[in-house]
Amino acid sequence: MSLLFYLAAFVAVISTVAVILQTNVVHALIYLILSLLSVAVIFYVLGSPFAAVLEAIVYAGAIMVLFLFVIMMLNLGQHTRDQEKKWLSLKGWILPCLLAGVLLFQLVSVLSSYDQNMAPETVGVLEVSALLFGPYVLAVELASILLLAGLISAYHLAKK
Amino acid sequence: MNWEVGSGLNIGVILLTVIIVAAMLIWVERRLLSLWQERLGPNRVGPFGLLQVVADMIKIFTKEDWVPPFADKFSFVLAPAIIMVAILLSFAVVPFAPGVGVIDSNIGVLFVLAMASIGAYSVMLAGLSSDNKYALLGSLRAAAQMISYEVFMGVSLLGVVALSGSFNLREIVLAQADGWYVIPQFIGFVIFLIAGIAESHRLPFDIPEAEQEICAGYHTEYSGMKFGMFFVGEYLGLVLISSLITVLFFGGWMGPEFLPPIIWFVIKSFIFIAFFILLRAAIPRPRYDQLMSYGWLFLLPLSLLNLLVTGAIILST
Amino acid sequence: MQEFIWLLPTLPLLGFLSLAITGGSLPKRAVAAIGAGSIGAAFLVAALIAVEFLNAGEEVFVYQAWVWMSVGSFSPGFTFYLDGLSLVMMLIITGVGFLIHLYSTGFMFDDPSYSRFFSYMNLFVAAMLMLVLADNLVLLYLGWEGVGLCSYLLIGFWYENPANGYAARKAFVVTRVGDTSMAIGLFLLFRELGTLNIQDLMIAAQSEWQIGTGMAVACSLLLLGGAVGKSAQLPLQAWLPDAMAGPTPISALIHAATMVTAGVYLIARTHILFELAPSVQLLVAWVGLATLLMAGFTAMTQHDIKRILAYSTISQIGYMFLGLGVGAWSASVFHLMTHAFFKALLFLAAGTVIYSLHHEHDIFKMGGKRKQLPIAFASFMIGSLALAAFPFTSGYFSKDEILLAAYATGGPGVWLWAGGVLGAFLTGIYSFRLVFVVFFGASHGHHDEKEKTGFSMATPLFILMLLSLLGGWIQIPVESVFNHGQAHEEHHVSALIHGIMIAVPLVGIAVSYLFFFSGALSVEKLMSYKFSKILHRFWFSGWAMDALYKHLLINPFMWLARLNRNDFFDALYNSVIAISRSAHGLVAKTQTGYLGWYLISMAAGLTAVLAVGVYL
Amino acid sequence: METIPTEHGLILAGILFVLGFIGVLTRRNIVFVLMSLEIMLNASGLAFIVAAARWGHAEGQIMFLMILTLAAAEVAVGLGLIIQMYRKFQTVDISVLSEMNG
Repeated sequence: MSLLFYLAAFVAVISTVAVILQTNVVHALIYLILSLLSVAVIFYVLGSPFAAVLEAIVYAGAIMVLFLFVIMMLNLGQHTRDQEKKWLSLKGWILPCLLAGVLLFQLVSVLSSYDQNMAPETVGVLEVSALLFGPYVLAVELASILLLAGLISAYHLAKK
Repeated sequence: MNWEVGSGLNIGVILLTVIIVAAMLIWVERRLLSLWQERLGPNRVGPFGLLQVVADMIKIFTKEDWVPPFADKFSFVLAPAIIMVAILLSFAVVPFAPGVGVIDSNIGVLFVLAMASIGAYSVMLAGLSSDNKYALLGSLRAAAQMISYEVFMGVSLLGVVALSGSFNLREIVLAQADGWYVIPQFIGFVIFLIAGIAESHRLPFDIPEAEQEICAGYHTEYSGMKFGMFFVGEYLGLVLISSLITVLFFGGWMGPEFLPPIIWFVIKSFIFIAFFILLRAAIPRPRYDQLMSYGWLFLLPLSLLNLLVTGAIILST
Repeated sequence: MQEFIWLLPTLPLLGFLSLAITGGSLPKRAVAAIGAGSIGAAFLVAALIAVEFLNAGEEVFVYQAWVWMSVGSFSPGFTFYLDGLSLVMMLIITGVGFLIHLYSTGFMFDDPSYSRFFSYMNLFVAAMLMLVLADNLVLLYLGWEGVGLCSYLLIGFWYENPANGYAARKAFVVTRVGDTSMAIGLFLLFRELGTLNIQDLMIAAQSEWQIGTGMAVACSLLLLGGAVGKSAQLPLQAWLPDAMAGPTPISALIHAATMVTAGVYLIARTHILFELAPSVQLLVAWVGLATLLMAGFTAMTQHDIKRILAYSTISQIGYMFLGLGVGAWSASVFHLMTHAFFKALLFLAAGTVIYSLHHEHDIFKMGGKRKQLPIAFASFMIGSLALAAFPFTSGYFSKDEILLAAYATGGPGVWLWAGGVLGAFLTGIYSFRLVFVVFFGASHGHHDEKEKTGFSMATPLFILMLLSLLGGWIQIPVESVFNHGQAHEEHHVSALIHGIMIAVPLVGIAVSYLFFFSGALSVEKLMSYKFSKILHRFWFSGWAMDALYKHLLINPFMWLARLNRNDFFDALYNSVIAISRSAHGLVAKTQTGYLGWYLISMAAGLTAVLAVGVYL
Repeated sequence: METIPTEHGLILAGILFVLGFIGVLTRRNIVFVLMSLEIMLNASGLAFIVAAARWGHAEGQIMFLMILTLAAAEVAVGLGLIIQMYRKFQTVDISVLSEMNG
C-alpha cells in the first residue's frame, strides 16, 4: 500500500508540475484531472474512501468539467498558445520560484519534525455521514447556503 | 478492500467477456432491429451472419489510423481511451455472481458514479480536439446531457442505498433476497433507467451524435480503431447499465436453483439490453432543450421526492 | 374633576399626534373636527375644573402625572399646578384658542396644508398649556421651548415664500436670545436654591435672600431676559412685526392667547423673585413704558393692517409689563385677559377683511368698507374701543387699574403714569386711524365682493365682541396668588386723575377723527414739514431697531466670521489633511492595478508571516 | 500492511500547495490562475485527509467536504467572472484588469 501511495504521490507531483508548465489550456486541464485522480488514490490509500470517491466525482468529474465547458466557450485558438509561450518567460519565473522555494523550505522544516505514522484503519461513509449529520449539521447547512450563493451569483454573472 | 473475489483469472475473464459481449451486441442489435422492423439484417457472413462482427473487426483494425492535421493530437488520441477505461473500470465493482467479480468494494455504487463522471471527458475532449464545429456542438450537448443526468442517476440510486444500508453492490444484491428493489423503488428504477440511457447516450437520447443535425457529433473526425473504441464503448455502456439495473433493482444473480447464478444474471441483463434496443426501434429522438428541461424540471424533483419518501419510511419503521 | 387636569395638555397633543400621523390623508371635515374639537374639549374640561375650583374655595391643587427624570435630588415631574393664575391662563388659552380654531376651520378651508395647519396649532396650544400648568420651571421651560418651536413652524407656515422662512427664522433666533438668558437663570436658581419647583423656589428665595441681594437681582434679570424675548419687549421686540408672515389666525393665537403672554405669565408666576429685587422690578416697568411708547408711535405710521395690530400688541404688552413693574400683578393679568379678548377679535376681524379683499394688507387701498363688511366693521369698532380704553369697555377697566397702580406707587410712578397716559392717547389715535381709514371714507372700489363669513367664522367674532365689551366685569380669582393674605388696597386718587384717564383716549380718538374722517386736519400738510417727515421715517421703521441690530450685532459678527475663516487652527487642521493626503498618495503608488503584482505582494507577505511564525 | 509516515503525506500536500502557488504567481492567463488556485485548495484538502488518517477520525473528511463545497462555489463564480471578462475585453490576460489602480 505504501508503494501505491508513493506512486500516486509521484504522479500527482509530476502532473501538477505539468499543469503549471503547460501552454495549452486543455492539456493542462487533463493533467490537472490526472493530478486530482492520483490524489483520490492517495485518499483511498489513507483510509478515506468516501473522500476519494467524492474527489473523483465532484472535483475531477464536475468542477473540471465546468472548466472544460468554459474553455470550449472561450474559443481559444492557436494564437493564445503562442501568447502563453511569450508570457512564460524565464524572467517571470525567478521571483515566484524563489518565494515558493522559501515557502516550501519553511513548510518542510516545520512538518519534518512531526514523525508519527498514520493509523491504518479505514473511516467509511457511515462514520463520516453520522458525524456530518450529527454534530456538524450546521456545517452542512452553511455549505448548502454557500452553494446557493454560488449558484445565484454564477447565474447572474453568466447572464448576458 | 476485499480482495478475496478478485484473482488474475477473474479479472482477465471478465474483461474479455465483457468486451466480446459488447462486440457481439453489434450483431445482436442489428438482428433484433431488423426483426422488429420486418427485414432481414446481416445474414451473409457465417451462420445467421454471426461472423459479421469478426469481419467488421478485421476491417476496423486494418484501417489507417489517421489523425486530422488540424486536431489536437494529444486529446484526440486520449478521448476514446478514456471512455473505454472508465466503463471497463466500472465493471470492476459489478458482482456478476458469487465468486465472479473483481473487487468487493464498500463504495461500489459511488465508484460507478465516479467512473461515469470521468467518462464525460471522453466526449468533451473528442469534440474539443477535433476542431470541427459539428464535433464541438456534439460534445457541448453531450457534456451538458451527461453532467445533468449523472445527478438524477446518483440521487435515484440513493433510495436503494438507503434500503440496503450499503454502497457495496454485493451487499445490495444480498439484501434483495426477500424481494427485488424494483417494487419499493419503482420510481427510482424508472429514473435510473432513463438516466442510464441518457448517460450512455443511446437512442432515443443520442442527441450528441444526431446524424440529421450535426453529422456524427463528437466523433465526426474519428475513424479506424479510435472510432471502434467509441463504438464498442457505447455497447459497453449498454451492458454496464443493464447489469447495474439487474444488480440494483432485480436481485442480481439470485433466482430459482435450477439455473446457476451467472446464468440468471445474464438472462436478466439481456432482457434489459433487448429492451434498450427495442427503445431504439420504437421511440423518436426528443429535442435537446426538451431533454434538458425534462431532466431538471421533472426527473430531479421526482428523484428527490422519492429519496425523501424512502427516507421517511425507513425512519418510521 | 380637578384630577382630570392632565387632560388639558393631552387633548391638544392627541389632536396634534393624530393629525401629524395621518399626514393630511384625512378629509377636511375630519381634520376640522379633530383640530378644533380637541381644543373645544380641552376648554370644556378647563371650564369644569374652574367651576369646581371656585366652588372649593380656590384651593391650590397639585396633580403629579409621573416623575420626568430623577438625578440626585433633582427630580422634576410632569406635575400640574392649579391656582388662580394658572386657572385664568388656561381658560384664556383654551377658550380664546378654541374660538380661533373654530374661526380657522372656515378661514383656512381652501389651504392645501389644512391638516398640517391644525396639527401645528394643536401643538401650540398643548405647549402653552404645559407652560402655564407646570409646577416646576423645567416643565415650564419645556412648554416655553415648545411654544417657540410652534411659532417658528406657524410663522413659516407658507414656507414656499422665502420671506416667510426668513421671518420664522428671525422670530426663532430673536426669542432664542431670551430663552438662553432664561436657561442660564434656571441654572443659577438651581445652583443657589437647589430646587426648580416654583413654589419651593419662592419660599426658599424669600427665606434665603434679602431684598435687593445681588443673586436675586441676577436671577430676576435673567428671567426678565427670557420674558422680554417671548413677550417682544424692548430690546427683543423685533421679531413680532415680522411674524405677521403667517396666516392671520396664527397671529391671533400668538398675540392673544399664547406666546407673547408667556413672558407676562412668567414674571407674574415668579413675582416674589422680582419683589426681592426692586431695582429689576422698576426696570420691568421702564421697559414696559419704553416699549409701549415706541410701539405706539410706530403703530401710527404703519400701512399694513396686521403690522398696526402687531405694534399695538407690543404696546399693550408694554402696559402689562408696566403693571408688573409697579406691582399691580393682578391688574396685569387682568389686562392680559381683556387684551386676549379684544386682540383676538381685532385679528380675526382683520383676517375677515383680508380674506374678503384677496389678501390686501394696505389700509390705504381699502376704505369705505363698513357697508360691505358689516361684521368686520362691528368687530373693529368694538375691538378698537376696547383697545383705546373707551369707558366701560373691557380695556378701560384693566388699563385703568394698571395706570392707577402706577400713579399710586409715587416717586417715579407719576412719570410712569404720565407715559402710560401718553400711550393711551397714542392708542386712541392709531386704533381709530385704522377704523376710519378702512371702514369710512372713499371706497377704492376694486374689491366689491360680499363679506365671506360662514357660521364658523362669524360665531367666534360675535362671542369675542361680547367678551370685549363686557369682559371688564369679570372678577379674576388671582388675589390669593398675589396678595399673600394682605387685604386688597384700593387706589384712592383724585377725580382729576380719573378724568384725565377717561378723557385722554377720547382726545386721541378725536384727533384721529379730525385727521382721517372729517379732514379738518391733513396728514399731507403735516408731512410737508421736514422734521415730521424725518420723524415719520424713524417711526415707520420701528424706531430703526432693525438697522440698529444690523450695525450693532450682525455686522460685527459677520466681520468676526470672516476673520475666523483662515485662522491658525484651520491651518493646523489643513496641514494634517495635507500630510495624510501625501501619505495616501505614497501608498496609492503601490496600487498598480496589476493582479500579478498584488499576488506577489500577498505571497511575500504570507512567506514573511510564516517565517516569523516558524522561526521566532 | 506497512504504514506511511504522516510527514510524508503532509509534505506531499506542501509540495502540491507550493506548485499551485507558483502557478498562481507566474501565469497571466486567468484560467490557469484559477486552476492553480484549485491545486492549492486541493492540497489543503489533502492535508486534512492526512490528518484524518493520522488520528483515524472522520472530522478530517468532513473538513475536506467543506473545502470541496467551497471549491465548487468558488469555481462557479470564478468561471462566471471569466466569461464576463472575456466578453468585455476579448482576452484572458489578467493584466488588462488594471483599471482599479490607486
